[in-house]
Amino acid sequence: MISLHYPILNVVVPLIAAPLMVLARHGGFAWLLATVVSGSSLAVSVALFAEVADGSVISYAIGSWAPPWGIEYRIDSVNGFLLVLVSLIASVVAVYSRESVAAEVAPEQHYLFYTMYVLCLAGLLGIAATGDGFNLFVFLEISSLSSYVLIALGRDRRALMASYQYLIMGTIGATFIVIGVGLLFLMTGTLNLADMAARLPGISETRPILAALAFLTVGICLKLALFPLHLWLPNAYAYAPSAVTAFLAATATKVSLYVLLRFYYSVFGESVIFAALPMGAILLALSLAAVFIASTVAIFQHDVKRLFAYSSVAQIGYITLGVSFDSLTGLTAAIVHLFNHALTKGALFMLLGGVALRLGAVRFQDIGGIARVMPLTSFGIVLAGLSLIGVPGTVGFVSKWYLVLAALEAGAWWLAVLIVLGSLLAVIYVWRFVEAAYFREPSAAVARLREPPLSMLATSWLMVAACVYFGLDTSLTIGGAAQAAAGLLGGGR
Amino acid sequence: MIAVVTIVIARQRNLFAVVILFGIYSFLMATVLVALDAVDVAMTEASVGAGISTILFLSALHLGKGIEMKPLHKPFLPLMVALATGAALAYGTLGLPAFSDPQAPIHQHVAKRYIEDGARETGVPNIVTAVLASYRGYDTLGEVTVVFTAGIGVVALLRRLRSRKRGDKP
Amino acid sequence: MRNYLVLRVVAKLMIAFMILFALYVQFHGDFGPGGGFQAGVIAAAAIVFYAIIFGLPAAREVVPDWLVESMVAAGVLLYAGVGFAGLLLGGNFLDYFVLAGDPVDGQHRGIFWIEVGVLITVAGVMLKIFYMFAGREDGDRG
Amino acid sequence: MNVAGHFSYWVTILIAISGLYILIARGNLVKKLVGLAIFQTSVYLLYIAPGKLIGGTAPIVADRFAVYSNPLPHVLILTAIVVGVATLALGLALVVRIKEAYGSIEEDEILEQDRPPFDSSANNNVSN
Repeated sequence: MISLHYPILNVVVPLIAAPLMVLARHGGFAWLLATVVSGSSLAVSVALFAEVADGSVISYAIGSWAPPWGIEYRIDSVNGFLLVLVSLIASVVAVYSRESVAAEVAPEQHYLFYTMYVLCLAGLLGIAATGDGFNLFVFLEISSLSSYVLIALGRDRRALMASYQYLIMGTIGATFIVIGVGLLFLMTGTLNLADMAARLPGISETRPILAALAFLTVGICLKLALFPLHLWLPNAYAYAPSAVTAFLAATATKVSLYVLLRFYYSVFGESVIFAALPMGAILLALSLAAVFIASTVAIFQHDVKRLFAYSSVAQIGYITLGVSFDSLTGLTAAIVHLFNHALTKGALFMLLGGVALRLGAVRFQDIGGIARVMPLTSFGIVLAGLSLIGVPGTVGFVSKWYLVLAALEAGAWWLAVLIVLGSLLAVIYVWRFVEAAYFREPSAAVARLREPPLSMLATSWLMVAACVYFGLDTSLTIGGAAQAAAGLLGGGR
Repeated sequence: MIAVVTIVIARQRNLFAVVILFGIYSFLMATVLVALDAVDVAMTEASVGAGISTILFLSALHLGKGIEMKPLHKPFLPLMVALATGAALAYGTLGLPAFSDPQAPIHQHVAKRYIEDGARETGVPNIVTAVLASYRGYDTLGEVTVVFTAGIGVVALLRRLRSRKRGDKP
Repeated sequence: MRNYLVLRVVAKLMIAFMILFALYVQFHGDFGPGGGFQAGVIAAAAIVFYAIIFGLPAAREVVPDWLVESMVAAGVLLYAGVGFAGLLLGGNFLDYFVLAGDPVDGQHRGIFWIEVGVLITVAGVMLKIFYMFAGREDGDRG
Repeated sequence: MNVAGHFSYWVTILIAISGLYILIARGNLVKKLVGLAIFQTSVYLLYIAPGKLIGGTAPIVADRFAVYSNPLPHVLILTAIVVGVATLALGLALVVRIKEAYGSIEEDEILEQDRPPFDSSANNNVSN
């Protein structure tokens, strides 16, 4: 019986964990609760995904008001996949965060940190699960507000400015999304996304709808940090506490991407986006710009965390590149890369968090020779770096392979070449780490270091292992992504 | 009137005046909302915009210089961005149904049931309350959570500072 | 400002009325404009008013920090609790129909309690934010 | 295209433009937040104005009235206002902390302070 209520429990359980933490005011308890709650969300998400993996749809009417009058949770193969991803990362990072947060956040703030952490999780899961346009905005704000706070809890004072900039950009983005949803609402009279989609044909090329599309695209792209709108991301990632960087890098932008896909394919419909408008070409241009410019900027960074933050902007470019093909293969590639990049970046930032824990900073000038004293951490970073490049045997290869396939399918061999060239830039920035870690003499400060605590190392390596495992056994990820892509293209809603 | 105040805010560099003007702006907005029959919203806007926001701004201003520096960068690019947004909005809104058109989709679809059956189904004559608390009650739970997040977030941001002051400052 | 007798007496009266007005807005929300959020703001404003007249420490004695922080959490819990009550009684989450024998009564009951939840959290948060900001200013002055 | 019938939208657009302009063009962190708040209020009008029916009354059911303005936008905007003020509170708390850490609430001064000797990419311009 209770399985009927999984869609809502998935979101509400982390949500009520937050006030409980505030009442308890105890850091250790809060950590335990955060871990348990993330784990339970993972279990529920897996159960949900198992149910919808065959292409069926679960609809849950909150308050027993039938949609479109009430708010509906709607799980299909696309967001089922995403729910698993988000809760998986959340669980791993929750275990990881204990030592990391203990070192980076003042003790009396621990319970506040975990309160924000579960709220952010609840927000992200809520965005993924909801079938209502305005409810999406509300949960977007829950996750955004909590992530602003999480970022501002970083040790460096620049974290404050980074958080402020993210707040401004994020709120502009959210307001744009509200304007977009509002225009859709004014034209259709409904807020339910599925209902909206049913009422759009016939008016889909009127001016308000096109304007709504523009506002939604810009707003969501601000949130997902697509190239010209990415300015908030590098600082936010670089100065946030390590656990936060790992969590947000692996989930927040991915959820925004899902929102983009949801609006594009499930609400507006393929034909409006790609046939009536040159969205494909725009996305293509921006994606390529993201890949090349952000990768190049990454190469010149002094701080390893910032380097990989810029690399995130570039990798987001690959994902949107997959979307821009508007083909089954392209969309599959995008969704696979969404999953794979989450694993890779999660692993990377978790390992860097280990370095930061021991060393205090991760600037290139400080980490010379670190491989001698932290061999496991360094090797993990190299493996994850290989995945960023797309070396066979890692998840990165799988997604690049599908991207190249999609490019060739579209008859654009030059794009395939560009994708490979983009990977070469990744070789350069990953090499910078290898050079510093393996080929420099350790300084006195570095020589005294040890590996990070077991809980951090083990969870980080779990992610690295996942990067390799899913690189070798692709049945699960490709299968899930292909199902999701087919669902989107088939007008899943 | 609102437009005039907005433009004055944009030109004014004394932050104190800006904040007070913002309060006035909120009150004007509230009157407009009453004229548009949105009494619940007007009440909230008056208490939030003119009340809470102004108090918050004033508390924050206590620390600042009060006078804004002349902006260093050229205002050309921001103006273009703002105008582009406005143009997109204008483009979109021109296709919308005209003001007070009872045939517009928003009056015909979901809202119709709220007005016709809301009071009977929920036993609450104020339909805004009925929709807010029942039909879309989950949004309101989300809204309360947002408020909660902000409250705890402010605690997290401002409390830490005190412990720092006492202890480990270099 | 602490020595003006008239001010203090009037203020006390005013505060009583403000709390009363908050309750009116809260419970009249079914029939006229108003509801948990507005009532929460007004109730918080009453305490803020008290703090301005009698000083922040006095207000903190009347409504201590731990109480405010608990209020912040309790409201959300109450709201979600109503949701879970619907769940336990065999409905969906936030299902008010099952809260009482008659569906309309159930709706009434549900709306009443969630509005109380909103009131508690909003009043708590507004007060907490005021305390945090005002507390800092005091610190600055010495 | 009925221009007069869209008067409320013109006001909305004007507010949106000025809000966004204040938000982006100004370097003062507090003023940016004022701009943000104004930008958000434009959305309130965008939602609520079309819900008005001339001759209608506030959506509180009573026997005397037959036509009511649309309640749904009101509900949405109530939520939006609350979210807006929550964001504002958080933003101001950040400003207070920034002021503490940097001694300034001007964006340019703050970015200037952080530039040397750390790194030079605060504005995404790679200078080395």
